[in-house]
Amino acid sequence: MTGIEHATPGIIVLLGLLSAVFCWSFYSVRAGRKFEIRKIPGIDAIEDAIGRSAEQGRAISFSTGLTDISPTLYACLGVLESITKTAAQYKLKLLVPQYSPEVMAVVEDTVRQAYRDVGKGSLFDPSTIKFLSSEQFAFASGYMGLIHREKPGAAFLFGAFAAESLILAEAGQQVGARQVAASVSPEQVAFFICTCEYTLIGEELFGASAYLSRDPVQVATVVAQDRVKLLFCVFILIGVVCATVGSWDSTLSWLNPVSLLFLSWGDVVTW
Amino acid sequence: MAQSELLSIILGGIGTIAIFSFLIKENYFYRIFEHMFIGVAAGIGPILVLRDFLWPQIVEPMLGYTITAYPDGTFSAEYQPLYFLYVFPMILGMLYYSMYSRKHAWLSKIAIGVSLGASGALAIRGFFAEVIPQIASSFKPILVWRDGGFQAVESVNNLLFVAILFLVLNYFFFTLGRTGSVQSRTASWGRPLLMVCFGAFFGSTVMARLALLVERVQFISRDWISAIINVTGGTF
Amino acid sequence: MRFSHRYVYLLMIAVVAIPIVFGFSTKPARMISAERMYSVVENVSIVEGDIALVWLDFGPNTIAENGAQAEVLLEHLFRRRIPVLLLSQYPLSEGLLKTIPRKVADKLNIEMPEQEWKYGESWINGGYKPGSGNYIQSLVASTDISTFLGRDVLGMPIEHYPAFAKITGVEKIKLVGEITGLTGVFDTIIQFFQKKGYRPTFVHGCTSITIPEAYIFLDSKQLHGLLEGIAGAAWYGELLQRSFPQSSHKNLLLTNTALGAAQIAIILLIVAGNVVSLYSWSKRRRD
Amino acid sequence: MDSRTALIRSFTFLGGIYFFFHFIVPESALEVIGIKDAHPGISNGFIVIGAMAIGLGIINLVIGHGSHVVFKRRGWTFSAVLLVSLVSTLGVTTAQWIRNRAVSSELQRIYVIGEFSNRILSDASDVKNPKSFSPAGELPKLEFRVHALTKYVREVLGEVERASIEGHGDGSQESLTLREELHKNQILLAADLDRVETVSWENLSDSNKVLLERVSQHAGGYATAYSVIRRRDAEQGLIPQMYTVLYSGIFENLGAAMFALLGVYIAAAAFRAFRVRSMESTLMMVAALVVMLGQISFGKWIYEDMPALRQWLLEVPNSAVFRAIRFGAAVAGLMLAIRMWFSIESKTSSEGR
Repeated sequence: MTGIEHATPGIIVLLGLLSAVFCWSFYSVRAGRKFEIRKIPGIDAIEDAIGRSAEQGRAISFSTGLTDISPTLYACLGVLESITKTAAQYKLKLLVPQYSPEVMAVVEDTVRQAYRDVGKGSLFDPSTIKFLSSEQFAFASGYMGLIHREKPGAAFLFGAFAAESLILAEAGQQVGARQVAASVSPEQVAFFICTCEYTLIGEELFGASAYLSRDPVQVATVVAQDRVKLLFCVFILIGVVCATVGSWDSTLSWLNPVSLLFLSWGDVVTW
Repeated sequence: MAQSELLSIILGGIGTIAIFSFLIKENYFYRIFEHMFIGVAAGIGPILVLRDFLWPQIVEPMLGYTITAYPDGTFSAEYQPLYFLYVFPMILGMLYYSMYSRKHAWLSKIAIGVSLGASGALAIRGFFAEVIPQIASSFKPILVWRDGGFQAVESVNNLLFVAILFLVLNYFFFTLGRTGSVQSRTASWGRPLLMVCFGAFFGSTVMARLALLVERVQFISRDWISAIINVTGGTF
Repeated sequence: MRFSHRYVYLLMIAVVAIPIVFGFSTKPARMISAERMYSVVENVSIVEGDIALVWLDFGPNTIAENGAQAEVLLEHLFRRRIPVLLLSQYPLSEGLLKTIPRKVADKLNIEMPEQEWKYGESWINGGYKPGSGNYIQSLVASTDISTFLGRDVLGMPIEHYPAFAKITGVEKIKLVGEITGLTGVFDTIIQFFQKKGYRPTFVHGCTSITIPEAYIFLDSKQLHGLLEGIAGAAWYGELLQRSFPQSSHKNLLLTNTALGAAQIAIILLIVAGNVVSLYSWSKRRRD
Repeated sequence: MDSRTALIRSFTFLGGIYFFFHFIVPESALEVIGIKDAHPGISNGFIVIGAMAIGLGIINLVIGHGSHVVFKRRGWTFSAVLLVSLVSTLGVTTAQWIRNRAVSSELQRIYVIGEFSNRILSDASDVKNPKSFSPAGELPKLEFRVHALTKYVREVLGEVERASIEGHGDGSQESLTLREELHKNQILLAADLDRVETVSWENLSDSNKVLLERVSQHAGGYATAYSVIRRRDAEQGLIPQMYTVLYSGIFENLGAAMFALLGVYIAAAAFRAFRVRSMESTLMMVAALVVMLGQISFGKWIYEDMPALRQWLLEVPNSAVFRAIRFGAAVAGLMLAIRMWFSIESKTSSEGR
């Protein structure tokens, strides 16, 4: 099955359904319905790490790794924002090493904004948002050096990472920083687990900022994504049943919910 | 061997040693090459963007450089004025630089906005492109009959696959079950499975990473040393 | 705690360096799939005008593993005097398409000065071919591959080289090799490099990370021979040495030894770590 | 919501609208309204916006490290190293690029021969809608075009003759075959020209067709051979050598060295983390050990079916978990994507102050 370039009628219907779920969750959150978010274990680790470096008066660092402009980045920004606010309260130096110039612009904007929101705009120092390199390993070497010179008390690694993940995490480990990582790349989570105090896995990264901020919109997003996943789970369940029936009686092997999604416009019209 | 290649090997070897010296502690030798690396990388990147994208794909068509003039005064094609529309994204992109002015910094948010919007919409397509095939291939029969016989092993594997899939998906529900509900009590079951997966990833990566270490050691102990000997004429 | 890590670093480097620097090499472990591959390459029947096609789809990141595999495969093909057409679907491998066959040829030329292996006769370099699946499909479909390929990286028309001038149809390609560390690349080859009444002999070199993928095809008999990482290449080299005693693969064996040693070192480290922590734990229990 | 916010949000929305419709609208419809062909161009337009940001990185580096150097702050020497290598790399890569462009524009003069003769053919055989464009509106007569062609080819051949007197290429086997090829095609081309000039070009007879085809064919062979020779020359000289040192010498080698650090770090990580501490760490350790032992001969001594076990572990549980993770992340991504596109924010992070 190759990648989907254009929506089939089935996909449009599905998209409509998903948007409906999305709107419903926003509506019900706006309407004041309370949803409790299951505690994400990593959250305490984040607050704890900041607290520690506040005691020791050490800087904290936050890196989005190789994340480019994408939903993942958007989720990371949520976390960065609340971390920045806490850091601003404690008057901690916040280092944000950068990989992509475009992302740097977005990040700088977010950080500046966060400082303003807590009325500490004057504390914001643009030079702490350091562009290192757009080359994977040049970035890694820069990060290693930076961490060893600044010796932050807490290091956060949130976003998309590749092979360099272990280099970054090991650097933090070497200077004894309390590290919390969150990655959407499962291949790298293993290395974070081995080197960080706590690692948020995959989707937890998206849940984290909602939990931290308790901001209704973010909560609504998490609610929506849970409902959508539930929808897909049911879908898979049906699919599995169909497949089993199909394997038992091969005359029924045409039973397959996904095939509906692949009906072309032509089929629909003739239908 | 050309002078440049020889020099490359010698420099590369010194650089490699500098990077490895970091393993003892962060030191000046490392710092020099770290900064050199970043400098060189930062110098190469933009030129590549310019050389491989901006110039051939945008500027040349815009200026009509892609059209060849023939000896008889005719041209390979007529100039396409629509290409001039590229001026607008260029201007939009330039807005990024307003972030350096206190007064007009907000303008950069327009450029950021467009990028966010575009990648948002693209991600919608990306979602279906990634997820639909995955769902389709998760439809595994948990009881497999093939060529008249019941396939016990395959059935067990498929059953495990589906079960694990659901258990782990369940782990990632955040707002579904109230505390004490079945969901919230079973949520944690996914975690051990995750750990197995990560362990496996770790194990299967080890060999590849080590291979790279071996490659470097060989580079130093063969190419580099012989290059040094080549230069010093073996007199040291 | 942190100090002990330096020892770990040092240990690893030592474990890797000692075999390479002092030239200790152990006999490689027997790899069945590599053995299968050796025999298919040995027995693939070649008549005048037949060729082998080898894709080198790897860059600097996996050269440590794939490079060695490419070398042993090419050496075997060269020794059998099978003309090799080299292609790539991966832009970063353009440089390697030049250097690797040249290296192998030089080795053989030194080994047997009376014969010659040279560009245009033993191999040609078709260069980087974008468009993976689609490209392969049209390649397989074309009735005159030499013209379909057009020119080699030097800009020479393929017809210029007698050994490759008469590749009328894909049937002339008796063996297809794919050396890559990229996921999904070999799938495309298996998928598209066949047509009615034609399936070439497929051999594949994969990195330790992509072994699982390759196994699927090995079980389904779609793949006839496999080199698993360095270990596979090392055993292949061993087999070459058996039939061609003068052929030496010292480096390969050293690399393989270093890798194996390093891997065992890691396992021992894990064990040691646990022993230490268990000991201290029980000590704490006692006092 | 002030006007600036409104502006930013509308731009954000507009940024997404195109790609959304490109996804929603069926391909056939796109073809009708002509978007299908324009799509690559349009998406390039979006890439341009991001590409314009490349300067930001350099500015950030120059400001940061420049101030270090100017005010002689701690570690300013390293900043100096960075700036020097940055500037020199920029210089060399640019010079290299300009140099290559010069070569290709020189070669363009030769490529035109084949292209032009093909064009004459296609235009003449399809007079209704010719591909070429003439500012005069009407395309010149066939006779005139062919004459222009022959005149031009003779010029070019002369130039190359003069150029290649400074013996191109190294004495290597490749360059010899190349020069042979060049010479062969030169002779053939010259012969074609003579024949072209003898026949009449009132109209395009089949024999004329064949003639022009041969011209283009030989011109093609000639051009490629010459281009390879010229490119090989272009690889000599100081600039390309400096480029090699910067790129292969520093950039590639330092990258490889960084990558190789993983080889030792991975050992340290395993040593530190794989302890029988909790069930989780134990499970992780066991899985890792099984996979590791499954891929080295040593493993078979411990347990005969270790490779098979490894295989099963990777194929069944691992791929299921992997899929579940990616799946969850993808759904979350989708929801955020919608939010991004409509800039749905409770507090106004997209507000322009």
